Amino acid sequence: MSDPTQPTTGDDPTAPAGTPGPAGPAGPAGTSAGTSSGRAEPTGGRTLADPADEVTEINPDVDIAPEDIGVPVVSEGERLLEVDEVTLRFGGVVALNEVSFHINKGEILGLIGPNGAGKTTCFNVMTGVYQPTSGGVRYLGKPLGKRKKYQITKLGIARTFQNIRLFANMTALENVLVGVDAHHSTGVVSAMFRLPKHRREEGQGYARALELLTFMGLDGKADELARNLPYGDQRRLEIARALATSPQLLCLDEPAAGFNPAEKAKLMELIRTIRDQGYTVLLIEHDMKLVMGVTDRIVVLEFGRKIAEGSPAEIRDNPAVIAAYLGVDEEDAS
Amino acid sequence: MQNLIDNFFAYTITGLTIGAVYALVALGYTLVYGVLRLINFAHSEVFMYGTFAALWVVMLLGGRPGAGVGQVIFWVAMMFVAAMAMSGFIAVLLERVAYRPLRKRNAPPLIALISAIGASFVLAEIMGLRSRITGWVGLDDNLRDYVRNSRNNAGMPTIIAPQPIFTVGGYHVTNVDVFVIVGAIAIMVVLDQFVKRSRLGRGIRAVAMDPESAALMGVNRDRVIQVTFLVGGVMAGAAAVFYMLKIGITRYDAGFILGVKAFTAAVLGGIGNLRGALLGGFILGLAENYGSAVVGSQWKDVVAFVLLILILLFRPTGLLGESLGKARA
Amino acid sequence: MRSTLKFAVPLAVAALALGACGTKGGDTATPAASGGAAACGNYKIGMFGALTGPNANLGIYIQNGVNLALDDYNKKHGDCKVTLENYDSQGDPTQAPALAKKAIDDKKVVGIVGPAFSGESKAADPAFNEAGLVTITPSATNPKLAENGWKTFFRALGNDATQGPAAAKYIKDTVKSTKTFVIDDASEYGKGLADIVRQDLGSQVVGNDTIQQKQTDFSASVTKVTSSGADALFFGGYSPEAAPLIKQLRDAGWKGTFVVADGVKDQSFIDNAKDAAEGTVITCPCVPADVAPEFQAAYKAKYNEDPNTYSGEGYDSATILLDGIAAGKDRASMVDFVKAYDKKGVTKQLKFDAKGESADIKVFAYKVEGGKIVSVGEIK
Amino acid sequence: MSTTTSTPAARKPTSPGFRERVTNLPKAVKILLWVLFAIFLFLLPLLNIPFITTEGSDFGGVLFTVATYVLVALGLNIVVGYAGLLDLGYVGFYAIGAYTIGVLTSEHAHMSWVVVVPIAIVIAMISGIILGAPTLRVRGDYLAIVTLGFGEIVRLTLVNSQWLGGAQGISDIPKPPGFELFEVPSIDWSSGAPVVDLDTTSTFLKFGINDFVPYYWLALGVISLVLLFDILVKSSRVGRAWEATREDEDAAELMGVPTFRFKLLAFALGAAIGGLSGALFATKAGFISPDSFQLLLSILFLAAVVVGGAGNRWGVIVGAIVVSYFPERFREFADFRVLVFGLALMLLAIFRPQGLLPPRRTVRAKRADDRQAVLEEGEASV
Repeated sequence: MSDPTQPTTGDDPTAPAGTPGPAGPAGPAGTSAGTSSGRAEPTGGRTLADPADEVTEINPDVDIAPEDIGVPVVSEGERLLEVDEVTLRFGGVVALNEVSFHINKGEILGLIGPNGAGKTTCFNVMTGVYQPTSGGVRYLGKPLGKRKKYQITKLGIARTFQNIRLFANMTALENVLVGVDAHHSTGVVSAMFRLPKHRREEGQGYARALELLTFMGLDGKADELARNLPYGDQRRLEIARALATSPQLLCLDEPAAGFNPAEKAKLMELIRTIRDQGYTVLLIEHDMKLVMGVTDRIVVLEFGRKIAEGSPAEIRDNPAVIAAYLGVDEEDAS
Repeated sequence: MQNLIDNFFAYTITGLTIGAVYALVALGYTLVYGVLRLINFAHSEVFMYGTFAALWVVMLLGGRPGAGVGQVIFWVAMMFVAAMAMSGFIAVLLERVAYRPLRKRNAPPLIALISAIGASFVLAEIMGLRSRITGWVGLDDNLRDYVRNSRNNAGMPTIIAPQPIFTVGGYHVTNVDVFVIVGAIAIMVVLDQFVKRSRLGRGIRAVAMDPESAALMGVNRDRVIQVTFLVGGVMAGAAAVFYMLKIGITRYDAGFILGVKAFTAAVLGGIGNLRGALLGGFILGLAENYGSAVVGSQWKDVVAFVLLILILLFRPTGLLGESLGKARA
Repeated sequence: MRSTLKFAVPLAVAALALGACGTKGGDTATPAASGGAAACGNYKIGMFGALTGPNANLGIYIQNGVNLALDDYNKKHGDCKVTLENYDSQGDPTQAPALAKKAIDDKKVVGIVGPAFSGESKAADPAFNEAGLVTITPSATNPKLAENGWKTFFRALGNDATQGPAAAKYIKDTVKSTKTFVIDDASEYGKGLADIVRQDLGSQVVGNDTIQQKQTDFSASVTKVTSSGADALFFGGYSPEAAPLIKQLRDAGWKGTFVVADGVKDQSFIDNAKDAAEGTVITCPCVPADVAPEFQAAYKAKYNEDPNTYSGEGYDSATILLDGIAAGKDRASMVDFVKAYDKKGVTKQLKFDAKGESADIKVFAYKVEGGKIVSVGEIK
Repeated sequence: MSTTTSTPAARKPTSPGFRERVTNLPKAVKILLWVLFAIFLFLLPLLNIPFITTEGSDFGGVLFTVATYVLVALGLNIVVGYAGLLDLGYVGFYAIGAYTIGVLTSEHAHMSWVVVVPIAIVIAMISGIILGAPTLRVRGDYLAIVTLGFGEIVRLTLVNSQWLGGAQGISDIPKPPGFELFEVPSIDWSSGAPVVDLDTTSTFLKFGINDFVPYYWLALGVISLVLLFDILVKSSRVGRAWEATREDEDAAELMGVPTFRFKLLAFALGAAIGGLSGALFATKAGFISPDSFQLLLSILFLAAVVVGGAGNRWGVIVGAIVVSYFPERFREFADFRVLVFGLALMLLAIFRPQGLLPPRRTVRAKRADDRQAVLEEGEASV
């Protein structure tokens, strides 16, 4: 965000949860696609097209299973990641207060809560953007500690962003290639002399990236600049880019923001397919219907605290959740 | 080193005087950076035009050494009026010509910097070529003294003869020293209050904090930006007067290095932070003087830049932290 | 070697795809631009120095002198005039070599007045030397320039090595300073001169400092000078720094004698330092204007001001070259002509030693009195 | 900004432009065109084409200067255009390269030019790392001022260090070893039509004092090598990482790009190329002094990159030519050169902010298409 050449986007997704932007869909879903109200605007300031045109068929048959990146294999149901009593303070503001939960291998976990509850902040702690004031995150049983962001990505945690943060002036294919490159090591020398390593990695990388684009239904748009893509494609491209890093855990930050019901349905299908291909998914979402329909378990945050955890059915009936979330923000839950 | 210890107060007081000038110029950088997030590269020329305005008004009024107190006060007051008007005008002009068209096109900051560099060249060269430019319109004879030798120094008569007022640690503090340091601090206090209390000042802070929300709340961003440039320019004009009283000589390229130093001062104190600019200016002035005393004046600029790099390494947001909006000022 | 030409010519032609094209051989190096009288060579002399840009003042003073010499010559030789070709280096050594090449390629140019500064001299003089094109510099004073064995190098004034000792002598004998402070501006000229003065004054130097060019605030140097108790200050540098330096020193109450060299001998020093300049001693290996009243009158008539620094040297340098042209010399024979030259010029007896240095060097002392630079006689 | 790249809808209906027509030419024709262009560049200083050839200064010398600017712009483009790091002190590396040559071939040692040039590149690169390692962690805006400070520190150190020659600089830098293969004649236009002038020739490749054309040829060769390097590295993981970092540093980091390392790499490579250009400059000039490395030069270098179009290697080449050639071609403006230059910068920023030749993604997109086709073919055949 300090880069002078970076195009200015809306607000800063890494900002403390104390100052969130407006919520996702502002009105009844489906009436308008321009729900991002200038905040989660697609990169480049492109005007939104009619979302009905944008429903892209995905190709769930394409095999996009995570590549072997040398991460110890965890079997289904075991704990992949544990958030252990994480507290995060910004000056006087407590953004997260002793939050603990875990994610099992192979599940889809929902992380919900009203605005400013600390959901994105929680993501930021898990991906190394913030260091927790106290507590810690364990991944595959080992603490993440002070690992850098890119190291955590290499370990197998990938994410998307609440307000799309694609590399706007790069093509869709290149965006995904950057993700694939996470596990490559071609340097200047091998690039300069076109050494076998470069050729091997480039070849594999292109193949993998095209697979992912095909899976996401973006194969025809590989050479479009990211910022020229329709809004829905940009969201999908973000997911493709995250998948390209071959994560064990895929963290999706409001992937359905600004989608109409038809698109949301597609997205649910997509998330399930992704899980079926062997990924574990952590999903932040405002749309209760989406969350209830797709997740295996749900964790609810409010004011930086965890107030509930359980199956969708349990959460639906939890009085604390209803009071804190549904009661306040009923429209969003429609 | 021994020299520094022996003459510590002399180095300190003279360092503070030049530091006051840095501080006032630094304000312009800090204010503009606060609202626009860009380095107003041409601000140094805003300052330089102020020095010339101050010089010309003294020439016009026939300023000379050894005049009466009333006369001197009048001259100095006119210097302030002329320099502040000139610098303010140039700053607003700059915003209009070099920045506003870019803002309307949403150009990236790098382009704004290039435009500013271009504007800086144009402003400096117009001053450097003033004898030829005025030659075309045939004013050369009337203005000869004002434009002569335009690539060379232009000196001002000493209108306040430095007189020792009191002595600190062996150094005779002069009336000019006191006037510059106290004057600069007073102007800073006024500005601080302006930003804190006035409607326009609140607008500046609002835009600095969050341009979009400010726009939603009915703040006219263009107007605020214009006012910001104006205020920055006026401060540079004040700096120009102090500079002319202390140094007494200016030149068409006098702004450049001073501008770089002032920007350094702004970053030192925490860019976007008004009090930081004051602190940064004084610290830079002192550091340069102490450094010159120890390692020689030829390393003066090196001392300043090394200090800057060190500060950024260990305290990247400057001494007092950033942000016009959030900081106390 | 010639046979390889066949390879290049058709390609050049093809690339251009232009009509008529033939090869031109023979010995005429350049085409005759205009068919003048057979005897008249249509010769030019070059003026090499900063004519625009921040350092242009000095170059223009020299150019004024050169133009005056040309006027004199062309008045006498109306049927075969010599023209001036300007090579405006802006004082930048980076631009100098290409300009030198331009001058060398123009076979009509038989001699150069310049290069004006030492830096550009170092960059351009090797080329002039190789091409055998005479240069007479009216202003570059670095002693080392004459040490390179350049056959075409001539200097129409004394170098820093003659001026430095004179300045030191003046400080000792006339100013009668016992505690002298020496400041230089780290420039080739300023530091070179100041180092000689430091050496000659020896233990009498009570302090040293070096400033930067373009610096305006000298508070640290002022503190050093005042606290050292020096009764005289020698500054090796140019007027843009000398003016604010002495002004700030006087403002701080320093009462000693300010001694500078020819780099400050410039009316702008007085215009800018104003009263603070009074009493400043300036040494210069240049003859006072009153020694050559005719030149002074002619200069004033043409330019409406008194001759400035190095105007006289510019006039003299050009005159030597013009005398050579009058004597029928061309570029090749000009070197020997200049080497053997021995005539009285407006600044001194014009005669060069084996290295190309002026054989007759006099250093004069000047003083700022009543806002004017007045001569106080030769330093002997 | 978004006007620079054509949307798919806009791309299709337009008739093929010059660029498309060129890219669609048969490969053999393209190669032929390139060869002709290379020969043209090679002969340019000797063709003496009217109007293009500079009147006020030697054209060969001017072309050499233009070539150094092109080289510098290519290096700075890696830093500013690809990695998005604003460097206002690039002249520092240029100076370090030049002084390495000066110190090792003349001032303190008399090593061979062939050996010293690589040393100059390495030293410039190391200084880039030394400067970059602490400062690339600070925010981008600050980097500008830190690098500006660095440029000044280098220059002032040169002025004040006697070991490095001080203000006097270093003279008598030896000429590089050459060989004499053939002579190339020049063209004389004084009669109104081109005539081959057999007497004014330049020898390939003899480095003399009074003929700058061989130095221009040397620079031309170096430029093509650097261009090749640039093309190869840019179209690899390294280039993508730079661009990603420029576009969104945090997002890049979260996609597994060690952004700091890549920024440092860009800085080091940029510094190395800057050092190389400085080395060439010192070789041709034979004399260097701190005067040749003024801060203004950094600004001109940056202007070259931005004027041409940061991020597009062909664009920055055009920018470098504009910035270095026009002031020489229009010497008659003399005193007004800087003023006109400043005005041009402002107008350019306002009316063509992407630069003269903004980065074009369409060509790259086309290439990616081909690659995809090849891949699909490969799959089908298996």
